[in-house]
Amino acid sequence: MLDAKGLTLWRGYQCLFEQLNFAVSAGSALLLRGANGSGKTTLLRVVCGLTRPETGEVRWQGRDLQRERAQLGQVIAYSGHQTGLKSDLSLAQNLRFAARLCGQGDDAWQALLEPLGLAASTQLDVRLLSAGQQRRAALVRTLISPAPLWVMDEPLANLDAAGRAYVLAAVDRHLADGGIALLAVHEEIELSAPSKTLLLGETA
Amino acid sequence: MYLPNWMHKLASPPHFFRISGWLAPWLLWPAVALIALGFYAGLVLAPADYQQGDGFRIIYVHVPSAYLSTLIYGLMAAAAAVGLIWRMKLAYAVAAAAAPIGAWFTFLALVTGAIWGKPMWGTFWEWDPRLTSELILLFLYLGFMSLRTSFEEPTKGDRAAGLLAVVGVVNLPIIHYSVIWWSSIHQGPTIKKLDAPSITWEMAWPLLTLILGFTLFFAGLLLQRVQAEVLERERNARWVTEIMRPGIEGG
Amino acid sequence: MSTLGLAAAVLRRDLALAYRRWGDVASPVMFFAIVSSLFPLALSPQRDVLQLLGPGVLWIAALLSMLLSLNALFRQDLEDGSMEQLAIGPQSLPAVMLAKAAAHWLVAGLPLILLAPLLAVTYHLPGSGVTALCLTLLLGTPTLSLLGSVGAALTAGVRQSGGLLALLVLPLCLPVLIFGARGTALAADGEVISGPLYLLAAFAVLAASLVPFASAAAIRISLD
Amino acid sequence: MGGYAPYVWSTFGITLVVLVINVITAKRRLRSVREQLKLRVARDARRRSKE
Repeated sequence: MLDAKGLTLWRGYQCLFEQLNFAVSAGSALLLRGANGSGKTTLLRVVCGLTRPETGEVRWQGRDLQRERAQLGQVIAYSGHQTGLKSDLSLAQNLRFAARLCGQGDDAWQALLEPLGLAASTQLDVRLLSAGQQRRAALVRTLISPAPLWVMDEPLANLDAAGRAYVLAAVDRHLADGGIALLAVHEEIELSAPSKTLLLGETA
Repeated sequence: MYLPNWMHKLASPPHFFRISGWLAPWLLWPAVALIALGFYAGLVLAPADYQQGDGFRIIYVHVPSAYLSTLIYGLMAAAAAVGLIWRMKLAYAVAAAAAPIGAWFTFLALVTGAIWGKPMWGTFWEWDPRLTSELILLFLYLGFMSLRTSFEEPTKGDRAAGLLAVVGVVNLPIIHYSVIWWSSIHQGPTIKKLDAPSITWEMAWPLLTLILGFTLFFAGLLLQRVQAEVLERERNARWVTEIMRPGIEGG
Repeated sequence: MSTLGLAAAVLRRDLALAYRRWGDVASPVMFFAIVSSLFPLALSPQRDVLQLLGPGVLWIAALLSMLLSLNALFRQDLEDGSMEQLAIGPQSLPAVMLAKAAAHWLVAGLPLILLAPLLAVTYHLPGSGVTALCLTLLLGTPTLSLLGSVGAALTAGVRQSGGLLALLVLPLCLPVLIFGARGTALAADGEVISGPLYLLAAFAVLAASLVPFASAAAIRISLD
Repeated sequence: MGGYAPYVWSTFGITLVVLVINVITAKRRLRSVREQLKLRVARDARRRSKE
């Protein structure tokens, strides 16, 4: 169960959100909608503990996510605008490092290469992959992570139809297993699991 | 982290803003009086030193500014630490306000120390351990101020510069004793250290007056600058828009 | 994942990165060589002048060449988002910072120590001076990497921060420079320098145990 | 004052100058922040009244 209380954050003179509260129960998703610059990405980063809100806190199972980060263990799998992959290293090296980071073996990511169409480019440097391939490679890190909370910033960006379908299916599977997803999206997406929408920007 | 109640009350920006508003003049005017008295006593009443003659009078401005330069850096680092631990915006405002004043007093200590060196050592700049430490302290101040202003988001600048101040204050004693060791291995037998000569009471009380005067001056100045920093950091807060509404000469 | 395992993984990844971008490894060493050869040209080729200036010049050149490579330490990690992933996880960020500083030392510090004897010869330093130079560099450069990692973490998000990084880091590195350079000079004059060496070792231990926490806090600020 | 007059007077002079500079910059800083905020609040009020 993820819940946030009284989140307030200003950027310069613009108030991104004030006394924002929300709660997401296990097995459901929260979709963040709003124009560009309305604070969607910032709110995701606040949930991940990267950005510090002026007031309020984010709680996981009732415990402060920021303060008890070490004790709570692997809670969040974040996929932001950046891929988080080293462009000078090969895809295999990057994914091996990511797997070891969340305590998984090599077989975890190798099994996903085929369905995501990355099998041929494992030895290529990430720098040489296309934007779509890099996006799918970043997705592998989220898929292999045991973290129950997925935080994804526009997960469907520059993916082809097959890619989108795969992502939505993966999110559905994750929610079906009792996980939680926090997605910042632009397009209309339909998930089989229950999902709420939080509109940012106008509520400021 | 539990905070005593009075600290919470004092730490609320609007409350502190009002207090510093009326307290600053009550610090500045006595400071000016004390400094005037100290200058007069130091220049006229205090007897000349048997060794350095009247040259020693420079300690009346050099010692207070050198003392303040270190005190202010310590206060700045403490305020930054409070800001980092309790995330108190007011503490960052105090650190940001203290830095320029501290830098000015360090500069003053350097200049007066150098001018004092002319009659003593024959050259304006002598790599005396104390003057060298002051010079390094000036770099630490400049580092703090330039780092703080190199971020667009003021809160980020505060936290980054605050961390630097805390790291700096831990390093300060190490730097100071390294400089003393460094100058001691060049020790010729006839070193003329920048020591205040053995000081009698007639010489001492003007110095103490000036130290108190300078400290009150700093305190009053700090409160004024903190007001500006608090306003800037609380610009979105309701109490700021209240007192800034046209027609209200508040605050 | 154990903290030690994490630090080892980050260190291995950074060394693989450094190996992949060989140019970045070479630049501090080349800078060290070039700057050290400027002084004889600018000052004088006489043996006694060079012997007097040698320790100080070589130490300053080493310090500046390490500073050179600090600028890019975290910039790439911030831009490609890999530091974000490390900051979000439950693992201890100070361990990651210690690994990053160790990687920087291996890439930018160790090569200088290997090159130092060669340059010391061009300054006609006696045997005792050369060994002292290598010893002080060996004990001093880790502290430079650690203190530098705090500066690099603080200025990672700032555009063109070269000058700013120097202003922040150099005052903190002065004790290391003082004991390193003066220690080498004293040894070149035949004196015993166990004192400065112990102090340099003490600085290294103090830095290794405290500084990673400061640079972890610094990188969290830059990530904000 | 013996031969030290120029040194002593110059140090006291510089000290006074620095103290005065500090007072002026502090006051000017506060005034400029206050004015900026007043402008801002006035502009917000005008914009809000137009909506």
